[in-house]
Amino acid sequence: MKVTRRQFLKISAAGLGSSSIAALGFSAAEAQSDVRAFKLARSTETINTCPYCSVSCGLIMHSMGDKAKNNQMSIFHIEGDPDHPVNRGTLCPKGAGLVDFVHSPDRLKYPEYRAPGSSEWKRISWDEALSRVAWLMKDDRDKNFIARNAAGATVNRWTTTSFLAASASSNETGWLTHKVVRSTGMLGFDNQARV
Amino acid sequence: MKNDPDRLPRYTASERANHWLVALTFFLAALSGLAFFHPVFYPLGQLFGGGVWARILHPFFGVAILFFFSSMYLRFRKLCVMTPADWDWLRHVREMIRGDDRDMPESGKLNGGQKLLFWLLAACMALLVLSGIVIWRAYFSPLFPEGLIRFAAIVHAAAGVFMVGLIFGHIYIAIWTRESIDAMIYGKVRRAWAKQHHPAWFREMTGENK
Amino acid sequence: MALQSLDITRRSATTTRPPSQRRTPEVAKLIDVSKCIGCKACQVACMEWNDTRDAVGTNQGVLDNPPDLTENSWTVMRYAEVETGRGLEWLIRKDGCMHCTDPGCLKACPAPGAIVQYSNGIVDFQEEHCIGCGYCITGCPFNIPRLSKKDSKVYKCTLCSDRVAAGLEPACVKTCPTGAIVFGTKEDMKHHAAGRIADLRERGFAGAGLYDPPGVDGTHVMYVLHHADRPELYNGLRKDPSIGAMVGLWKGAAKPLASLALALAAVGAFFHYVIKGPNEVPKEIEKEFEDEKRS
Amino acid sequence: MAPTFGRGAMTNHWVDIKNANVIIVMGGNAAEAHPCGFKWVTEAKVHNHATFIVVDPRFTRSASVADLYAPIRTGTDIAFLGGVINYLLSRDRIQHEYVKAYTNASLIVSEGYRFDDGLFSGYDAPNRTYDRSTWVYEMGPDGFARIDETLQHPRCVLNLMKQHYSRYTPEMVSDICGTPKEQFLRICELLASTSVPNRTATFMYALGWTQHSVGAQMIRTAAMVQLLLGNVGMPGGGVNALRGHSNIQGLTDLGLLSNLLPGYLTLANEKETSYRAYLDKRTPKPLRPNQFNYWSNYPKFHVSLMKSWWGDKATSDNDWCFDWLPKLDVEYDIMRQFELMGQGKMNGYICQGFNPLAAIPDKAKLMKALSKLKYLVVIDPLATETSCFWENHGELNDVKSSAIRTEVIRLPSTCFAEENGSLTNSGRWLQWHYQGAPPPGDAWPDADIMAGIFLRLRELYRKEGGAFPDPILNLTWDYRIPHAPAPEELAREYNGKALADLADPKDPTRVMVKKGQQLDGYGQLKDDGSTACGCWLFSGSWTEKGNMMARRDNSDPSGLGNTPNWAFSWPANRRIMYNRASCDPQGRPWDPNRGLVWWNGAAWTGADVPDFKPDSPPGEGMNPFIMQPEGVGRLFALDKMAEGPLPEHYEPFESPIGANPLHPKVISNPAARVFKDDWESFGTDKDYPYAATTYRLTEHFHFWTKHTRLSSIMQPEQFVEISEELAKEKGIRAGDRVKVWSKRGHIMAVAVVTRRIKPLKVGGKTVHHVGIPLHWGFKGVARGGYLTNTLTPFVGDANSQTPEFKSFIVNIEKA
Repeated sequence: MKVTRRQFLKISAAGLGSSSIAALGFSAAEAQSDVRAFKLARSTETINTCPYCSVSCGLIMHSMGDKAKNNQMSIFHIEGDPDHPVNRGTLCPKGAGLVDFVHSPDRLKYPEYRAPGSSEWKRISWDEALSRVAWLMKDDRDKNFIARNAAGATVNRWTTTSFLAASASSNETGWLTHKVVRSTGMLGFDNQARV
Repeated sequence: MKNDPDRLPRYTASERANHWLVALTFFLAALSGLAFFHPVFYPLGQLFGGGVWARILHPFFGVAILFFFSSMYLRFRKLCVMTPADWDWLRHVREMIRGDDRDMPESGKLNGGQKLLFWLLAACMALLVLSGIVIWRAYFSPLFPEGLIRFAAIVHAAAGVFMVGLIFGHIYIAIWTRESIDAMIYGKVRRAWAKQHHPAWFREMTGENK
Repeated sequence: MALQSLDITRRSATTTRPPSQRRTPEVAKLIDVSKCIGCKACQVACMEWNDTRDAVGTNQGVLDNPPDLTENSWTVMRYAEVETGRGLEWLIRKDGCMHCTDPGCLKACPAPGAIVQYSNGIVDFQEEHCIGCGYCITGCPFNIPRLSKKDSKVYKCTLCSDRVAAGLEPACVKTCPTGAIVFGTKEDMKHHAAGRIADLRERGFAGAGLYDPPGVDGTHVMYVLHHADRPELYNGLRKDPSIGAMVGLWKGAAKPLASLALALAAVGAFFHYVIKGPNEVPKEIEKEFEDEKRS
Repeated sequence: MAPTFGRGAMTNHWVDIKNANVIIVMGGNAAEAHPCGFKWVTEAKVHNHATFIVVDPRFTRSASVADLYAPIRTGTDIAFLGGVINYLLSRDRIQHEYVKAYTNASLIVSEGYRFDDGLFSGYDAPNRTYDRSTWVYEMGPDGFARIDETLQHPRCVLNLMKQHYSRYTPEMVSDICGTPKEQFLRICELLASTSVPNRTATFMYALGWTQHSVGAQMIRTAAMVQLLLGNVGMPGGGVNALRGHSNIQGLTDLGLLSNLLPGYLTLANEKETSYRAYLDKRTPKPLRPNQFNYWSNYPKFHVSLMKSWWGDKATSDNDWCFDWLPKLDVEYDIMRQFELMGQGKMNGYICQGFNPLAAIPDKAKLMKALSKLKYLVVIDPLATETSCFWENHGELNDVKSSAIRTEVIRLPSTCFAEENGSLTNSGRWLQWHYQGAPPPGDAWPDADIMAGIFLRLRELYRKEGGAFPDPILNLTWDYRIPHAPAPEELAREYNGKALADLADPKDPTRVMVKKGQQLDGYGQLKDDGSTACGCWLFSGSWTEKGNMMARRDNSDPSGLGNTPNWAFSWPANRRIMYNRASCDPQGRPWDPNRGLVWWNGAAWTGADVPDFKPDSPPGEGMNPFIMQPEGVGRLFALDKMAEGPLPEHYEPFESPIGANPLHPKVISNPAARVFKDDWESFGTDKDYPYAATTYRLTEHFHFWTKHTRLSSIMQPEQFVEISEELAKEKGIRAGDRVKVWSKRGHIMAVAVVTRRIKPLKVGGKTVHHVGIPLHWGFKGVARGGYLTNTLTPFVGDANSQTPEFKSFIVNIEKA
């Protein structure tokens, strides 16, 4: 074994130092090293699609828990789906931060009501909220429904309430929404295709 | 012993207290500092509650030693002015180490070695304090450029280890020179001791001109 | 060492070698600056994976945000608008730990095991051993580690050692939308880089090249630069970084030598005492004073 | 694009971009807005040695990796592309065989067609509309359009184009667009290099084209360039609309628009009083012999939809409930909705996952309108500005809450992660996703909310009666849990099923689909009421084999990136539309190395589902654009565009030069709809000298991610971008706070001073741009900011009514 001068010096100094210190009664606990524990080891993986832009990157969402009855799943990490042909596991800055979207402090949690002129929200129940919406719609529809136009043609339209559909809701939601909206004769109907 | 008429007063109580406060803080600073100097000394950090505490406390020890050392500096700086005789004394110091003090020039209350030590320690302290501020990450480092921090780190390490060396020497000489510790503990020394080690001072104190 | 899931070749402030028999392939992250669009996906993925969150800051008149590396932002994009012979070029460099083969941080660190280097090349901070002295910052030739105000520990990119240990690529690599960041063995990455450099030269970037600075014995994060001859264009990337003479002096031979000197001094003093004996008041003087007393 | 090719969607798909030789990003900024799709641009560069071009007012992140960048003044893209057309035609750099066979270049246009001084024939100035009756083909005695294969006829489309675009000289382009002439010519040359059969160019655009008063025409001009170059239907070609939102494609396919029904079927106008008239208008006759003309199937699609909605109640006797659908008088697009609201003619408004207060122009106008509503219902996962429009947020939203009498109900919905369902991406793939966790608090899925409202409404009508309750009472609602329809049930419903045993058309004795079974595709739809199908385009997505949208086989046998067994792509799992055009008329691929489909002697086959009649041999003369009555790509759009059959450059309604160098009398789009009061809200270049454009940043997604911590960290605070030159002129330094205002309002933001925006020389004048990213608002975890639509004008495209967010004028000063 070839020992350079520098190594020799190091070794002798170390030897000397540590032996003298050991004599003083110290012994350093061996400093153990490890990488951070791999946090996805037993998470539940769910396939999803990024809700932002129309590239529609594939996602894998990692949830706490294993779907056991007594565990409430909570998503704690989202990364790209490597099998997805378009994004191949990549995500853009928005998509890479989706977990903070899911857990945004601005997520709505309860139906709320703001009375005319009020400056605050009031929490209400789903039944109150939906019944009120249905009543408001019916009231307006019954008052303003146009069955026939000036020329006497059947038009069966309702133009005093409009509906703006979402841009990131699923096709299934969109389909049901369209079905419901058109059944009322509503014409003011738009989505975010334009903006 | 305190009132022993045979004994000559050498250091006042406050001087002694000051010295020992410096000594104490020096030990704290040195032991904690050595922990970062080289891995072999790292376990010294255990004295202070581990590496983190050593890192936290070390600069404060530095502040403390700065405070006490400054006081000591003010007390002794006049006394430590080097004279030609002191330089002459230093030129002969080898002989004394060898155990042959016959030709040693007469020293006053403090000999040339002690005076030189004083000035070297003062210089180390200045360097340590200045460089220490630069590398004190928690408060001051962000104010300085990285190049200066690097330089300061070397200065601090070099000055620190040099100072430790000086104090090593100081302690050994104090041990080797019997009874000199008495001076710092009791403040008084035997006349014989004084005559042997500090003849000029002895004469000054006793008025003898032997 | 039962805890280690990656083999360690070097450990800070440790004078003996850790178990070093096992050889794992050296890995590297290659950042192809010519493909980078500066989207910051890597910044987000890094924070998301590592569970850090920086403060919501302010705009400082530039797109860079967070404006600098912090204990929570282990990588940031640095944008430079440079007018070259080709007109305006927007050079966007992902800054972060380079995982040097000869890491200045590790050399400078006084705390045993606070910084380790795995045999695959990753330089990792073990914050539980960190004492917060900041010496690693002083030792780093790239100005990367950042001291946390909250816990006085130093943080930087781990090259996702937890992911790599589990057989995955780092989070930033996985997320990179344009494939500007790739990961593999260092050898493969060099090969990949060579292909990219050929393409860039074909497109008129005569100075294209690989940034793998020899001053730190190479790095495990490398750049493909369109202007490898002028790395400083990329927001001050250092042309020829090295640990530096000062850190070398500070952390090289000087300290063991000084320690040795101290030890020798102690030993010398001891033998001096043993050989020469104490420096006592000589008998004649003692006698003189005794006589005086008697008289 | 639909007027040109027949369908209005991305012609190719994301992965296919890797097959391109030249890629041009214009009217978009794919690197920032669609980074993961943009990867296929870098792939093309690396693996296909593609040349990448960016044309944009700003040197964007896309430009940062481009081989060639050219600046352009916002809103002048038609001039630029018109110049490209002129270059291609005048230097004869077109794919002749393709142009002749697959476009209407050789068809002859009616004699009455004119273009003079910026106006086409038939302009009706008071109503700002055209009588489009002269924009048609000259019909021959055989009932088909007349054709001149020699391309000599002065009124054949190609010659009309030559004449029309001869005005778009490189000098004129440079003068209008501010693009340096040399750069413009280099780009022309690069595009022209793809006129050979084995090279393709692809255009990628987004809102940078759509959000102009001439947006649809910008897209059409690009489509025309691509037809001339023979790049449509080709792998690595096409005109690729990069849609904004994850499912805006799907929701448009499902017809969630004022005038549409699912699958691009349309609602009747009130003038179409009979079902027959309605169908006749929508079932065109072929304009060329032997043409396929897919819309001849319209009645099948429509009847199946009506059966899906009203089941047994829809019968041939009642015209399949034709009268149960509302009839249009005008279009009720979002801009008109707000106009009506402002006039007090709109009482109720329901916003599902939409934040119009931030997303459509002229915030002051929107605030006034919303305040006049009787009730507002907001269904959203997030606390949007719209739902909080009545809240006072200081200078960011300075309102008096007590004066706003609108009743607001806010309903929390789930987000993507908390539901099953499918989204349709820009490349027309329907992809299924799964729930990963329950929603927070008491949030409900949107479908449950819609069901909750509907069931209560139905109950009210059942109990109390009211205005025309029939369509509500009889709407099919046979979901297992009526108040919570499962996404799987809904998907099966829009795919369609057989209501009776369906016989095989080739062998009537054999039952092809049994009663109650899911349909395999829209080819099985019937107009006799024996099939129900919610959206014919999506038919085939959930068959008897199961959920085709959930397929996850990503193998790519052709190497062209088509992954035919991944999810489901409409129409009929075709990955590249008009792919018949990737072959020459004889049925051989133009580029043998990139064979997509081909004629094998008996049928069309290949790596993709042929977008063609699979058994029509090449000799039969059927043309590749099967959605068009003439079967070819339309260089001349006939009467399909509001402002003319050939795109013409019109200035934005707010122009920084206040003039149109091509025709001084007609400055802006003469057919764009402007509401009466809005004329006064437009400024002039005297008071507002700087061109402004709004845009998105890569760090953020619209107004969503300001609610997201990670995204907010990346770009925390509102800013505007200006050039170094303008900054110097105005004494603004980077990091200063500035005020930017238009005639409609002002915003305050931090100034980013950059070399990436350069002043342009336009019409002898220097035009500065002010770049305005739009992601901030008065709600969210990012720093509060002004909604940038405070600045933008309330005017939209003449065809799509997409607001002109991209071109307007402002002034700026240090705050």
